[in-house]
Amino acid sequence: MIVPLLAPLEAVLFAAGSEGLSTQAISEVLEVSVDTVFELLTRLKSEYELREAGLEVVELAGAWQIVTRADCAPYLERMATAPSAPGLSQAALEVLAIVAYRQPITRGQVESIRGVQSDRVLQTLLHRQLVCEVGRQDSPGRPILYGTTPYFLQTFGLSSLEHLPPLPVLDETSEDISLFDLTPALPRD
Amino acid sequence: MIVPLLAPLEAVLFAAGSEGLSTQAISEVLEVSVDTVFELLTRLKSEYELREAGLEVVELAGAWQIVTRADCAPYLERMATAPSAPGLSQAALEVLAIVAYRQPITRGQVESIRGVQSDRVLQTLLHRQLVCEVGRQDSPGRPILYGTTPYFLQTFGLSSLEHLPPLPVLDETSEDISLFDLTPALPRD
Amino acid sequence: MSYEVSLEKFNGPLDLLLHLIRKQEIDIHDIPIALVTSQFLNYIRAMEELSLEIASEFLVMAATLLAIKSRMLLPRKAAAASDEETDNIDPREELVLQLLEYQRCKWAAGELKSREHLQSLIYTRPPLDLRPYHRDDPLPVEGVSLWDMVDAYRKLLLRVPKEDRVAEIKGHELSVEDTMSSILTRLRRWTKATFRELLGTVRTRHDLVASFLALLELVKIGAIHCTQASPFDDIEIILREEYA
Repeated sequence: MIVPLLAPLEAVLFAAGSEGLSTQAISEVLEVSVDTVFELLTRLKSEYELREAGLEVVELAGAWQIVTRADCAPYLERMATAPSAPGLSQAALEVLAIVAYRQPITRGQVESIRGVQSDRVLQTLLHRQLVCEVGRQDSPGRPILYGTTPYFLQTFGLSSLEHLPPLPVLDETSEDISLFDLTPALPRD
Repeated sequence: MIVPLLAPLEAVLFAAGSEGLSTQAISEVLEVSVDTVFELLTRLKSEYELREAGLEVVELAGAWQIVTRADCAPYLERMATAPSAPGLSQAALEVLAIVAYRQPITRGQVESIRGVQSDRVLQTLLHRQLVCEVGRQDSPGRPILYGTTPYFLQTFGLSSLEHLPPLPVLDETSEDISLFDLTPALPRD
Repeated sequence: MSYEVSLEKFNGPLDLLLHLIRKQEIDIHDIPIALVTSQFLNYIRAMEELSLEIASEFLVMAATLLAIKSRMLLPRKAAAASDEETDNIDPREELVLQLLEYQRCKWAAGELKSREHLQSLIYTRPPLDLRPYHRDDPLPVEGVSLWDMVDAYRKLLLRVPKEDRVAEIKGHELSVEDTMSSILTRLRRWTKATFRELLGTVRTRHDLVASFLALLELVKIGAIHCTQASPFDDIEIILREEYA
């Protein structure tokens, strides 16, 4: 019964482009229940996989969108005219990681984990809209609390904060496992 | 032999957006002959038709592109008229301010000021008719120049662009030089 | 942030310590503090010889290491007698915890880096222009004023890193006329302001002169009047009602 809606789903996802559509929005446009939307999305996803398309259906920051498949990147690089945004420095990635896992967090707390001043790096992350102010801490001086943005989720291919890879356990007692050997096995989606 | 190139073809057509790609351009990106490109395009076209996709591959004004299929139009209409939030997001206000004060301006310039991609926000503003295309910049790629619309002036109660409030002055309390605390040398321009 | 350049890959003293520990294949829970301390100090000395600026955080860490080292030398009992709470607590414990925590942070940073790379291989396209599907008048914009837009711009400027910002405001020279209207605009919002509030944010000689002339001009046309409680006190500038 839902099959006739696969084509419209594809069309509206295509139209939404990089903006994507939330499950809720899709259900309103297609006039079907959210459950049906999930069913449709699952179908469309697997159809794309089956026919080994150059595109795939993904959920980024809570919005569904159609994107190109990673293995087509070499071709796309050839036609890309806009230089991609410069990557983040090691320091920026560190601060971002702390904010991502510990949000909401103050600059002072970030600095105490890193052991160095981090205001400049934080400023860069604010400018690149990976991080934003989310409030004030109820403590002397009412320092600003920082959190990550939806753009952060998009940039790192996450559908939500719950999909951040779990941190390795801080186990002080076990001496046999050297934490240095904790090579980050890439989590798969 | 050509089948492995179908996915890359789909990906590049998708990413090229509504500008599309000429047969020649595709042949350069995929590094195959123009004849092969035609063969590939024919295949992709018929594949889309066969699976009754919501999209189709068409040639418009010498450029190949992927578009939504005509019979999905009712859904797109619903999407277009879906009541969007009556206000404007912070990001939208920011882009609008940049366009208002810096017009005519390209998307790239907006993005370099903001430090983040702004295509969707710009699309929202276009859609809400606060911003419009005002021409093309005479530079490589001839990027679109944007400006504000009469509807923008009307919305914000301005009789003309000259009545935009003067640009806000940066007030940094921390590191800024207050002219009143200055030692003889005034800051230089 | 000169140390970020001068210390190359080390993003601070914890990073350097981790590097030293890793290089020696030392158990992080049982750091030979004397060895690590001397290596850490050697590193700082080498930097001094290269006339590189050493960030204060590195010096603080050096002091911390020396403090831990000296506490390790104290007999346990003596330490326990001096302070009950530190009984049996390894003086290195706090540092170890900090290192472990920082190590997790580095792990997460690496994780983000690889995800960033994966994501950079994925391309999207801008949303379709849906205007052709939408024949009605634009939806009215509600609850947003011109000032919200100007405020958004101000926040943007604050967010832009300083080095970029110079270009942002450069070449923006105010005329006396513009400045008059900007002062009036501000006074319409505040009714009155002090001289310092009005001119405190002026950054260039040109703008300062323009602002001062604008104030004089506004007094002359009777848009504002100025009061001063006592000599050298801040001057208060008040908008006349006719101009509100």
